[in-house]
Amino acid sequence: MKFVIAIIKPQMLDDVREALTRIGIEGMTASEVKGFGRQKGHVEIYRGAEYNVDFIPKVKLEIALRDELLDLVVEAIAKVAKTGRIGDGKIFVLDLQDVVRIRTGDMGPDAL
Amino acid sequence: MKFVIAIIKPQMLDDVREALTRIGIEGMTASEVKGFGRQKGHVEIYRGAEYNVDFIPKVKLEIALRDELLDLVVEAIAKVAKTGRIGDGKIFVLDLQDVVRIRTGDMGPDAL
Amino acid sequence: MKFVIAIIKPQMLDDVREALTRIGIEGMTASEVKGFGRQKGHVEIYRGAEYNVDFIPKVKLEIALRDELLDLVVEAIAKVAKTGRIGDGKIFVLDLQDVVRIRTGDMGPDAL
Amino acid sequence: MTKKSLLLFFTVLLAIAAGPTFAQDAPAYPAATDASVFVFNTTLFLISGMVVMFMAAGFCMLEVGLVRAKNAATICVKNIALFSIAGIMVWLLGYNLIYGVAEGGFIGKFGIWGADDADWAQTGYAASSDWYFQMVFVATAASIVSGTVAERVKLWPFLIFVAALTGVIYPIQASWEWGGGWLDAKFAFADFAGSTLVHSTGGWAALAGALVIGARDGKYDQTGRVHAMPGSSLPLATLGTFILWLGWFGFNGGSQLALGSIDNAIAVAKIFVNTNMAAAAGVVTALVLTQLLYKKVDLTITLNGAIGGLVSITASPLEPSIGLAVLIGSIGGVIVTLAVPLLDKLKIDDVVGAIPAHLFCGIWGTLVVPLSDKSASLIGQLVGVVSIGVFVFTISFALWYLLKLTTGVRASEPDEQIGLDKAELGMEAYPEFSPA
Amino acid sequence: MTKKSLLLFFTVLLAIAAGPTFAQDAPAYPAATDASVFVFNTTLFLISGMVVMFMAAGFCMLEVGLVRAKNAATICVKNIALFSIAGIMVWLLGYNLIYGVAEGGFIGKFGIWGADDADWAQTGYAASSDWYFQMVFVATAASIVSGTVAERVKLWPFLIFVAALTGVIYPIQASWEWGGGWLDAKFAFADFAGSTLVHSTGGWAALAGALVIGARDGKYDQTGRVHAMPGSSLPLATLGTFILWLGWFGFNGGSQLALGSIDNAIAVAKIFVNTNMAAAAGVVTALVLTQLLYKKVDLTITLNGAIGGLVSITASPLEPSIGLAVLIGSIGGVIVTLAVPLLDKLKIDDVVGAIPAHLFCGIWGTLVVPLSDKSASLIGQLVGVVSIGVFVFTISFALWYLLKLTTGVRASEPDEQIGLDKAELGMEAYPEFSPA
Amino acid sequence: MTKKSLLLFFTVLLAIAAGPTFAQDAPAYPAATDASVFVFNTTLFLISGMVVMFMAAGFCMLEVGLVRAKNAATICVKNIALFSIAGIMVWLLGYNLIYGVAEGGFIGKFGIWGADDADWAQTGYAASSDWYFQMVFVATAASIVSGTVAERVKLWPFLIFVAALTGVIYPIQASWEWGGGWLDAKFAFADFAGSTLVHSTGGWAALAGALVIGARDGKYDQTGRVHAMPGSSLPLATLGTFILWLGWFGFNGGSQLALGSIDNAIAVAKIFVNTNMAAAAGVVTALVLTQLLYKKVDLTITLNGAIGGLVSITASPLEPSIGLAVLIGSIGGVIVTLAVPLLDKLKIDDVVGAIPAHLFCGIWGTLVVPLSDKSASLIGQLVGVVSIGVFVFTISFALWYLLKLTTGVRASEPDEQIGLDKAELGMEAYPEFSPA
Ligand SMILES: Nc1ncnc2c1ncn2[C@@H]1O[C@H](COP(=O)(O)OP(=O)(O)O)[C@@H](O)[C@H]1O
Ligand SMILES: Nc1ncnc2c1ncn2[C@@H]1O[C@H](COP(=O)(O)OP(=O)(O)O)[C@@H](O)[C@H]1O
Ligand SMILES: Nc1ncnc2c1ncn2[C@@H]1O[C@H](COP(=O)(O)OP(=O)(O)O)[C@@H](O)[C@H]1O
Repeated sequence: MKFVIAIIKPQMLDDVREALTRIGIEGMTASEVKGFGRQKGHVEIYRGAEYNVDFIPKVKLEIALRDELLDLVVEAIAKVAKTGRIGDGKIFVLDLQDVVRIRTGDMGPDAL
Repeated sequence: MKFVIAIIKPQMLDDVREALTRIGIEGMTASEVKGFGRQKGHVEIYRGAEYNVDFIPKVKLEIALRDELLDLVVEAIAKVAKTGRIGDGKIFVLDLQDVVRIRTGDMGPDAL
Repeated sequence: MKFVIAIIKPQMLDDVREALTRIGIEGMTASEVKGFGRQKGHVEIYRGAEYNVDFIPKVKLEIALRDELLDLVVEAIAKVAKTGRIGDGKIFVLDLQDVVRIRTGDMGPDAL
Repeated sequence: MTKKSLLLFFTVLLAIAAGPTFAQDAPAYPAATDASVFVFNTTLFLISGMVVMFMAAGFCMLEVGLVRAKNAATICVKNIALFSIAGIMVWLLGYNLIYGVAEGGFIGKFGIWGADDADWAQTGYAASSDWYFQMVFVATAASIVSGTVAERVKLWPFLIFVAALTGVIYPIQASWEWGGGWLDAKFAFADFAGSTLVHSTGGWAALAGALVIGARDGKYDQTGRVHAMPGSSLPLATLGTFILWLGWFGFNGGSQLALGSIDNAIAVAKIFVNTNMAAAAGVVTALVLTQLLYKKVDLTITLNGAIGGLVSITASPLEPSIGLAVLIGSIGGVIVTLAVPLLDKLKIDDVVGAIPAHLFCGIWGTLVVPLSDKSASLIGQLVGVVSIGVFVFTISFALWYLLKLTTGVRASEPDEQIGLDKAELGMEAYPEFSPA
Repeated sequence: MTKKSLLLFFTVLLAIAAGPTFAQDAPAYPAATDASVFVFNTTLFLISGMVVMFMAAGFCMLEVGLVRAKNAATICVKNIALFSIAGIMVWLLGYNLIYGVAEGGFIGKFGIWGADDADWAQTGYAASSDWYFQMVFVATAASIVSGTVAERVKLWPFLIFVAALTGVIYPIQASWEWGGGWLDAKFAFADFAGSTLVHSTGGWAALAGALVIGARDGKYDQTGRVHAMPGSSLPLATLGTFILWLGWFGFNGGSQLALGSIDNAIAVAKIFVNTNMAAAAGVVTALVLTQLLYKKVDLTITLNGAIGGLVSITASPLEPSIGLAVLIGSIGGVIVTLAVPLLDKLKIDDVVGAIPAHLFCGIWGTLVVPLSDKSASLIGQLVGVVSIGVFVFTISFALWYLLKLTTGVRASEPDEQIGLDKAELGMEAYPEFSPA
Repeated sequence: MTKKSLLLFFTVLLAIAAGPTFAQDAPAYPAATDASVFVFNTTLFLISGMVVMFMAAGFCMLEVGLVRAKNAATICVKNIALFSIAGIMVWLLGYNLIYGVAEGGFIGKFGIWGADDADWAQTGYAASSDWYFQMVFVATAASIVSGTVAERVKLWPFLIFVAALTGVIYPIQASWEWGGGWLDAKFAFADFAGSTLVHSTGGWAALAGALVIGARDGKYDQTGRVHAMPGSSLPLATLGTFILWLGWFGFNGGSQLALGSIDNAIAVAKIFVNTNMAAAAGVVTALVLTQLLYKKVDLTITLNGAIGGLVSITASPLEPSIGLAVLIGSIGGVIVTLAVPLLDKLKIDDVVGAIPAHLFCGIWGTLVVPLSDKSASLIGQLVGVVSIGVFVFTISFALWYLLKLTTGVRASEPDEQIGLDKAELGMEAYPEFSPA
C-alpha cells in the first residue's frame, strides 16, 4: 500500500476531492499547512513597515491507498490541482506498511 | 523503528494519550485535521440555504516508536479510540529510518 | 529520496528556514502541531480550578529531499533548532518513493 | 412545533394586537420656559444623534460578523469611511438639498451648510443639533448598502457611490417629504422616522448594487444550487444587532423632533416602547419561524428579525397601540425569514440580508401606516413608496452601471478568492487565526 | 505580595471608608416648572433605560466570551431572545403584576399594560418611560440566568423559563417592595435599585437551574477534580463587562426615579460616583486577591469583581459615603473571588460566575444597607432577602424540575459534546476559526 | 492616484475650510429657571461622563485588536484596572490637586475629595457630576499609555505608574489650566477639552514609557529593518475606534461645562458637529494618503486617522468654522499617517500609534487654536505645550526609570516570547483559536 501526501492550493481542494472520489478513493485526510517554495511570498505593508509573507497557505491531503490505485490517484491529483502557475504543489509517495480500521479492527488493504 | 499515524475522533484524544503513556510511549505529536470517509458529512441550513459539511474534524496523532512497541501501540489505539460507530478512524504504519533528538543530538532508537 | 519530518519549537522556525535555504533546500511545508513529550506541560489556574496544559505548541516541518542532502539537512536542523532545553524536538527520517511537481508533471528528484 | 402552532401563534398575536385601549383626553399641560424647551429639544437631537451615530458601529459589527474572515478588514474600512464621507457630503451638499427645497418642490438648493441660529425662537433647537441628527440618518442609509454588496465590491468605486448617495440621491428624495417637498405637500405621505426615506432608500441602492455587481463567486452554481457562505463571527454580528437596537431608540425617538413639553415627552416615551416591542416581536417571530421551517433556529435570521421589526415600525412608531406595534414588527420578522431564501432563489446575493430587512420591511412599515395614523392614506403611502423607489433605484442602478463601465465595480476573480483584505488592503483581519 | 499586604490593603480601605464627611444642610432650592420637571423625569427614565437595555448586549458579550466556542452562537440566540421575551411578558403580564398590587399586598393584577398618562401631574413622568425602565430591569434578571446554565440547557425550555420568570416570578416578588406590597409596607425593606429584587432574583433562578440541570459534562470528575473550561474570547468578555459597567449608571442612577429638581439631580450625580467607586473597588480587590491566592491575576475573576462591586452597591447607591461605597464594592470583590471556586467545590456549575456576582453580592449589598440608610433595619433586610429568596428559588426550582420532567432541560450528551451550536442551531459561531 | 491628486485634495480642503460664514448677533435669549439650569448642567456632565467612561471600553478594544493574540488578555486586565485605579486615585488625590490650586498657582491641595453641594447656586451643577466628568478624563490619559507600552510592560509596575499618573502627574498639570493655575492666569493658555492637558499628557507619559521600556523583542533588527507585528483582530480595533468617536461627543461637548441656556445648548451642538467633521476628515485623509503612499489603504492607520482628527479638534472644538474643523482634522490625519512609520525609524515602539494620535495631534490641535480663538496667542499656546510637555515627560521618565531599577518594567525575554497572557496571567485570550 502507499501513503500519498499531496500539497495543493486551497481553492483546489473541492475539485481534487471530487476527482478522487470518482476514481474510487473513499477516504482521505486534509489539513491546513503553510508552504515555502519557488512561489515566493510577497511583501506587504502594515503601518508603514514592510513584511514578508514567506509561508503561503496550502492544503495537505493524506491518502492511504492500494498499490493498484497509485498511478490513477497521482495522475488525477496532478491533473485537477494544476493551474500551471507557480505554487501548484507537490505529490509525495511513501510506502505504507500497514493499516487498521479502528471501528472494525480490519487490517491491511481491507481497512482502506 | 516505525512511524505510526493515527486518525481518531477528537474527543478520544485524552484517553488515547493516557493509554499510550501507560504502555511506555513518552512522546507523540497531535494536530487538527479534517477527515473525509465513510462517515458522511451532514447537511446544514444556513440562512435558508443547504450546505454540506463534507470534512469532519478529526485529530491526527503521530508517534515514532521502536519496532517492539508497534503491536502494543496499534492495539491500544484500536481499543481505546473505538466507539464502534462509523468515523472512528484509521491507523497507518510507516517505516521510520532514523530519528534525532535535537536537544542532545542522540540518534536512532535512543532518541525516542 | 527522503522525507524528513522535524518537530521544532515555534520560535525557531525562521532560523531553521533560513539555514535550510542556505544549504540549498528550496521547498518545505510547515504546520502547527501540539507536542507531548518529556517537556511536561504545566499546570495553570483558571477561575480557581487547576488544569494541565499537556500538549505544547510546536511546529512541524516536512521536507522532501535528495538522499545526498540528508545529512546536511539533519545536521542543520539539529544545530539551529537546538536551545539545549527540554522540548527542542525531534527529526524523523522516512523513505520517499516518488515525487511529482504538479505544475509541470516532473517526477522524481527533478521535481524537488 | 407544527403548522398548527404557527397558526396559533399568529392568532394570539392578532388577538393581542387588538388589545385594550385607553381613553386619553388632552389635558391642559403647563409649558416649560422658552429656554428650557430649546435646551430640551436640542438635547433630544444630540443624544438621539449620538446613539444613531453609534449605529455605524452596529452596522459594522453586524457586517463584519456575517462576511467571511478574508473580507472582514475591508468591511471595516468601508464602514468607517462611509460614515466619514456621509458627514462631509451632508455638509457640502446634502443638508441644503433636503431643507432648501421649496414647499411642494422637487429639488433643494446646492450649497455648503453652515449653522444659523438667528431664528432660534422659531425653530426651537440649535441648528447644529438638527444638522447632526439628519447627518447620522444619511449615514445609516449608506451603511445599509455596504452590507449587501460586501465581499466583492471594490473599495474606491464603493466610496464614490457612497458620496453620491449621501450627497445627492438621499437628500433629493428626503426633501420631497421631510423638506416639505411635493410628497409631503400633495400626498400627505407619512414616514415618521424613515422606513422609506432612510431604510428603503438604502435598500434600493443596495439592490441596484447587487444587480449590477453580481453575486459572489461560487454563491450560486450552474445547477441553481445556493452555496451557504457562513459568517465568520456570529458573536460580533449579534453585538452589532444589539447596538442597532439601542440606536433605534434615538432613531425613532429623536424623530419626534421635540422633547420640551409634556406631550412631546409622552410621545417620545411611547415611541421607545413601540420601537422595542416591534423589535422583540421580530425576534420572536423569526425564532419560531426558522424553528418551524428548518427544524433549527437560525441565529442570523433572528438577528435580521430584530432589524426587520425595527424598520417596520419606523414609519409610524408613535401612533400604533402596543399590540399593533407587536403585530407590525412580527410581520417584519416573517418578511425577513421568507425573503432571505427568496432572494437567493432570484440569485440576488445580499450578504447580510439588508434588502429583506431594510427594503421590504421598509415598504411594509410604510404601507401599514394608515392603519394607525388616520391622516395618512394608502394611496399617499403607495405614491411615496413607488416614487422614491423608482427614483433611488434608477439613479443608483445608473450610477453603479457607470462605475462598472469606468472604474469597474467588482474585484477580480483571484482577488475575490484570496479575499479583499489581502487583495485591496494587504492585511488580514485576523492574521493569527485565519485559516489558509 | 504576602498575607500582610492583604491585611494592610483592607485596613487602608477601612480607614478610607471612614473618610471625611461634609456637613450638608438642605438649602431652599428653587423649583423648575412643572413641565420641565416632567420632561426631566421622563428623560431620566428613557436615557437610563437605554443604557440598561444595552446591558443585554453586555451580558451577551460577557457570556459569549466565557463559554467555549462551540456554544457561542447559542448563547447569542438566548440573549437576544430573552430580551425580546422579557419585553413581551412585561407588557402582557409583568407590569400590572408589579404595580397593580394593593398596598401591603402579595400579588398584583393580571392584565395587559397600556400607557395611561391622564394622571401626569401626580406621577410626574410619562407612563411609557416608566414602563420602559421597569422592563429593562426585568430583562436583566433573565440575562443573569442564561450565563449560569449556559453550554448545556436546551434552548426552548430555557425560553419557557424566561417567559415565566419575566412574566410572573420576578413581577410578583418585585410587587412586594416596589409595588408597595407587604415587604415595603410592613418591613420598610430597602432595596434602592434591586440588589435583591433584580440581581438576587436572577441569581436564585440561576441557582435553581444549575441544580436541576446539573454540571456540564466533564466539569467535575469522579475523583472530585474540577476541570477548567476556559472561555473562548476574553476580549469579548471584557467588552461585556465594560458595557455592564456603563449600563449600571442608568440602572442605579435611573432608580432615583426623578431628575427634575436640584436635590434629585444631586442625588443622581452622587449615585453615579458611588456606583463607579464600588465597581472600581471590586476590580482592584479581585486583582489583588487573585494575585495573592494564585500568584497570577485572573482576568475573568477581575471582570466578575467589577460586577460584584456593582451589584453590592445597588441596594443603596445614594446614601453611603464614597469611602463606604469603596468598602462595599471591595467586599463584593472578595465575595466573587472566594465564591467562584467554592461553588466548584460544591459541584454547582456556574459558567460565568453569575451566582457569586449577582446572588451572593446581592445579599451582601442588601444586608449592608442599614449601615448608611438609617430608615432600614437589619431585620427588615433579612426578611426581604429570605422571603424573596425562598419564593424565587422554590418556584424556579419547581419550574425547572417540571421542565425536566416534560420537555427535558438538558442537551443530550453527544449534543453537548459537539456543542449546542451544531446540535441546536446547525451553525458555528466562528466557522472559520473553531478547532474541531 | 498621484501626487497631483494629493495636492488637489488639500487645495480643495483649504478652499472649503475658508467656507461660508454666517453673521451671528447675540440675540437676547430668555433664561431657564435656576433649577432647570442646574439640572441641565448636571445632566450634561453625567451623560457626557457616561460616554467618556465608555471610551475606556473603546481604548480596550482598539488595543486588544492591535496587539498580538498572546497579549490580548493582559491588555484587557490593564484597561479595566487602569480605569478602576484612576477612579480611586482621583478621589483620594487627584480632584483636590486639580481644583484646590490657588489662582495662578502651581500645585493644589492634597486630600480626599467629598461632594459639597452647599454652593449649588454658584457652581450651577451637582458637585458629584463634575467629579465624575473630571475622573473619566483622567482615566482617558491613562488609557493612552497602555496602548503604547503594550506587549512587554509588566502588569504591576504599569499599574503603579497609572496610580501616579492619575493621582499626581495629570492633576498637577491640569491644575495649571483648568484649576485656574499659572498657565490660565498668566498665559491665557487655551485648551478647551484637553488636546494638551489630556491627550498630550497621556502621550508624553507613553513616550517616556516607550523609551525606558524599549521596543518589543524582534520589532527592530540589527540591520535597522522594522518588523511588522500585525494586530490580532482588526474588527475589534475598529469597534474600539467607533466607541472612541462616540465618546468624543461627550468629551468635547461636555467640556462646554454648561447646557442650561440657549447659548450653551447652541455651543454644545456646534461642538458635536465640529468634533464629527474633524474625525471624518482625519479618516478620509488617512485613507487617501495610505492609498497614495503604499498603493493600498491601511485600515489601522485609518483608525488612527479618526483619533488624530478628534484629538486635533479637542483644544478648540467650538470656535472653528466647519471648514476649519475639517482642515484641522485632516492635518491630524496627515500627522498620524506620517508619524507612525517615522516613530519606527526612530525605533520608538508604539504598539497602537498612541504617540502620533494623542501626542503629536494634541500639540498640533493646541497650537492651531489662535486661528479661530482670538483670545489665545501662539506664545501662550507654546508655553502651555512646552511646560506641560517638559513636566509630564520628565516626571514620567523618572518614574518609569525608577520602576525599571526597582520592580523592573519589562517582561523577561521568554515571557515576552510566549506572550504576557501565559506568562503573567496563565491564561489565553482565545484559548481555542490561538495558533501556537
Ligand atoms: N522539498 C519540499 N518538501 C516539502 N514540501 C515542499 C517541497 N517543495 C515544495 N513544497 C511544497 O509545495 C508548495 C509549492 O511549491 P513551489 O516550489 O512554491 O511551487 P511549484 O510546486 O509550482 O514548483 C510549497 O509551498 C510547499 O508547501
Ligand atoms: N484512505 C484514507 N486515507 C487517509 N485517511 C483516511 C482514509 N480513509 C479514512 N481516512 C480517515 O479516517 C477517518 C474515518 O474514516 P471513515 O471512513 O469515515 O470511518 P471508519 O474509519 O469508521 O470506516 C476519515 O475521516 C479520514 O480522516
Ligand atoms: N515518539 C515521538 N513521536 C512523535 N513525536 C514525538 C515523539 N517524542 C517527542 N515528540 C515530539 O517532540 C517534541 C519534543 O519532545 P520532548 O520529549 O518534550 O523533548 P526533547 O525532544 O527535548 O526530549 C514533543 O513535544 C513532541 O511533539
